[in-house]
Amino acid sequence: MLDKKGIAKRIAQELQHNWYVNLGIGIPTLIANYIPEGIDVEFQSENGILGMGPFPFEGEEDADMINAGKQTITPMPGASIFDSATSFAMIRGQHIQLTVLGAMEVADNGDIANWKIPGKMVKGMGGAMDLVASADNIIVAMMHTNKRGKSKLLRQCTLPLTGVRCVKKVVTNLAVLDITPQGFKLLERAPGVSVEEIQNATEGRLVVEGDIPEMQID
Amino acid sequence: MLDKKGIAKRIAQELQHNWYVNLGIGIPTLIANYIPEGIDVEFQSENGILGMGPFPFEGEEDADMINAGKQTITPMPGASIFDSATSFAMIRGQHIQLTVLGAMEVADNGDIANWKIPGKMVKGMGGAMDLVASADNIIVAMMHTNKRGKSKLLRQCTLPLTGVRCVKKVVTNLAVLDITPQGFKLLERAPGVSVEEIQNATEGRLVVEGDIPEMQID
Amino acid sequence: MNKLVANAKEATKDIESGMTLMLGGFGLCGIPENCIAALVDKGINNLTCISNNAGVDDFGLGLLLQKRQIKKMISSYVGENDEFERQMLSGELEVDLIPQGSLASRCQAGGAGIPAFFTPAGYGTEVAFGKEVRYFNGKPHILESALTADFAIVKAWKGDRYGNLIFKGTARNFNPLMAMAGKITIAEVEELVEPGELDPNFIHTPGIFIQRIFQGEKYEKRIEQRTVRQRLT
Amino acid sequence: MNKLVANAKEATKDIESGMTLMLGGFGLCGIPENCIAALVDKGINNLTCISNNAGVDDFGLGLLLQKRQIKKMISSYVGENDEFERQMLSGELEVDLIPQGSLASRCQAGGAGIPAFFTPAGYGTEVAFGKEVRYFNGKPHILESALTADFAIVKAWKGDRYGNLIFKGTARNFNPLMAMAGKITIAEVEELVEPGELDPNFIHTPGIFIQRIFQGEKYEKRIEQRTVRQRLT
Repeated sequence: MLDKKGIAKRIAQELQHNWYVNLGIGIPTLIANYIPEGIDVEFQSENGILGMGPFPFEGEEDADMINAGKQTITPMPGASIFDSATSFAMIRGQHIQLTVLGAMEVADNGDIANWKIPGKMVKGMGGAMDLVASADNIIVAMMHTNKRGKSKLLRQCTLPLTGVRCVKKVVTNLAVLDITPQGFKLLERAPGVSVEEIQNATEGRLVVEGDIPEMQID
Repeated sequence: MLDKKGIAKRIAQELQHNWYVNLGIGIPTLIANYIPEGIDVEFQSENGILGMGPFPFEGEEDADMINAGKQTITPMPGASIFDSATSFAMIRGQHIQLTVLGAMEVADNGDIANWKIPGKMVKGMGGAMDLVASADNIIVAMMHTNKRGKSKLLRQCTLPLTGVRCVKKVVTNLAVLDITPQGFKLLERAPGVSVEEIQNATEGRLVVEGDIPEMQID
Repeated sequence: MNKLVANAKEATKDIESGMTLMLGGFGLCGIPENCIAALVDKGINNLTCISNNAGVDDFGLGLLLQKRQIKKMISSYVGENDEFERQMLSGELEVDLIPQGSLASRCQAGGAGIPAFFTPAGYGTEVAFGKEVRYFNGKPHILESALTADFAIVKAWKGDRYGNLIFKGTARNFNPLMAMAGKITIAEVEELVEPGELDPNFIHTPGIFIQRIFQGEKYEKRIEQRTVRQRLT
Repeated sequence: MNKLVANAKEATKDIESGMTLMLGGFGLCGIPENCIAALVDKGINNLTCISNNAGVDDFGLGLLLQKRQIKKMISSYVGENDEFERQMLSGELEVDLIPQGSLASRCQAGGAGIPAFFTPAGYGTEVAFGKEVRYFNGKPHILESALTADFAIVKAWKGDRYGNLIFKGTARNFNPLMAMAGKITIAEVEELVEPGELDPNFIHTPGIFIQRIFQGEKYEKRIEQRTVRQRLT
């Protein structure tokens, strides 16, 4: 079974050279720490920066240089800054090659719910709806089950949707799965996790074909 | 009767302090030479500059600094440069207080035709359709009749339209006229021009109420 | 073209209760601190505020929320604010949540004379309720309308009295978009410069969009999430 | 993020007959001279060219027109070109004339994933034929669709190998908009600089929109209307 770092490491393996990438808050943010050698990617933050770099050294924080999580950051050499409409032009116009975000629920048709729990305080969708409606390549990074042990990979989402039929791949603490017309297709098992455990933790349709390899993570 | 300079001088009297103004090619361009004292205006050129100044001194022409007529110009202190979408955001979003352009025909309901003569080479509308569809305050600067002596102030335009019900005022070599629901309302006569001459040269409905003063032009 | 006013008080003098305001900023980054303080002092209320976020409890729009001056928020994300949560859950505060990109584009459209446009964002979600759906290239889109405001209030780094503005870093965010969409737009700047000092080629907001400008008295520029890394020693 | 190619020939190597191209520039100002020359050399034809203007007889897109390489022009203004006139009147050349602001916004929309928007420009004219009309605030608007291209070709002043660009003066015009709307966008620049040399705060076109970049061999930068004033002596 993977921890959050492990999920981030596994998704980092999906990165391809010269990709522009938008990472959501939470697990996705960790991916920036595990970029494979020889792979050159640039991170976009939807408040308006491309070429987002690491956190500043202590004492060098700049209130005018933050990411979409409102964290102080630094720009990389070659970075560019722009207004929020241009930022979402990049997103909506499909100039970003990969979007990774968290979710509360994913359905086996690619629907995603990650912004609202009825009856609870609603913080808002931020840029998530624009991101999921636009991106060609969306990976969801999340735990396979919620805190009460209930599957987050469902036949149908129960929470208000963020987007429909948009998720392409899900990486959880248990598995890597593609969204296919037949449902979640199991591609890889987390180290030490059996197919049966994944089946038990998946409420949506699960396609298991042949031998399912174990993820290769250092 | 006014010459082209005179028309420009008369329209210059319409300028108000702190207005942003877009001047079309031809007579309108001349208006910049007659800005009344104490009146501060800024000229926009739709290819992408605000704060357009005079032509450069000989030898100082810059191929990268032109107006919408493709003429070499200079920027005034405080000028700004932007892309063509931002330029038309200014126009469409009604941030420009006055648009002056030429016309082939104006109808007494405010319709204007100034871009196309069927059967002849069509050069295109450029920014004219955006300008007339958007501006709240459009003045047409033109001769009252065409080269064959035919009125250009009509009951209905005969040429393909550039915009509908948009012109607010017409200044010609003979008269100043407002567009009203009743047609062209005669406001002023050019020096030495009689009401009758204006009536004879106007095919569209012409409203003449009371004494019509002569324009005051130096 | 002199748009200079003395201070935030003069700039906001005719903002009245019940009006719709746009306020630039993302989180606490690039918010018009001085104008917000002036609005708190004025004590007007029933405001509709269009702003990506709603500040924190004791800063930014949170200051207006504390004094119940806001009737309705139009935002994309409103976490980080307990008073906001209380007012929202109790029904005192109306909240209209909009996808962030749609919010940005709707402000830009409002300033650009584009009354409506199609976007894929929000299709199939509650954001699409009551909105026209149309397919383009086989993909569903919803029709979103432009946003405008009685006053837009933005904060820039430098500006001149013509209203030309430049922003610093990611404090740009919604500011240039909202600057276009106000019937009257107020710009507060950290540093007022002479016309001609800003290079015409690198002005972020041309002065035509600005009606009033002043240099803010002081800027706290509070950091919401101070994240740092360790120096290797 | 190295998008550097050797020259115009390499940058345009996979542009084929029958493709749709966007070309930046207004008149002869800010046009991609080196790429146009390369397209003439390639001898491909049946091109659809989206460009505000069509050059003059012996420069700019006029060079492609002379060799009958263009099947269709999508422009707002096409005067100043006798060969263009001849081909258009003889029916050899298709011409789609679009209001200049709609052309700019349609390119921007194409790059921004906005498939269609309403604009007042052209309502009641032949530009509106066949287009949906809708009233907003009592004013009629027509629905215009986004434009995209197989290749967009733009010309900038300075750029780095990441594709970040800055433009000089009014040579900016359509270039940043078309840069967003190409499936592949080629940028030719007067001066190639190292990443980091351009201030992130003042980049006109972020590199994400650019797929190939090179420094042009030479620039004639011809002036179409040389207008000057006399020095007072």
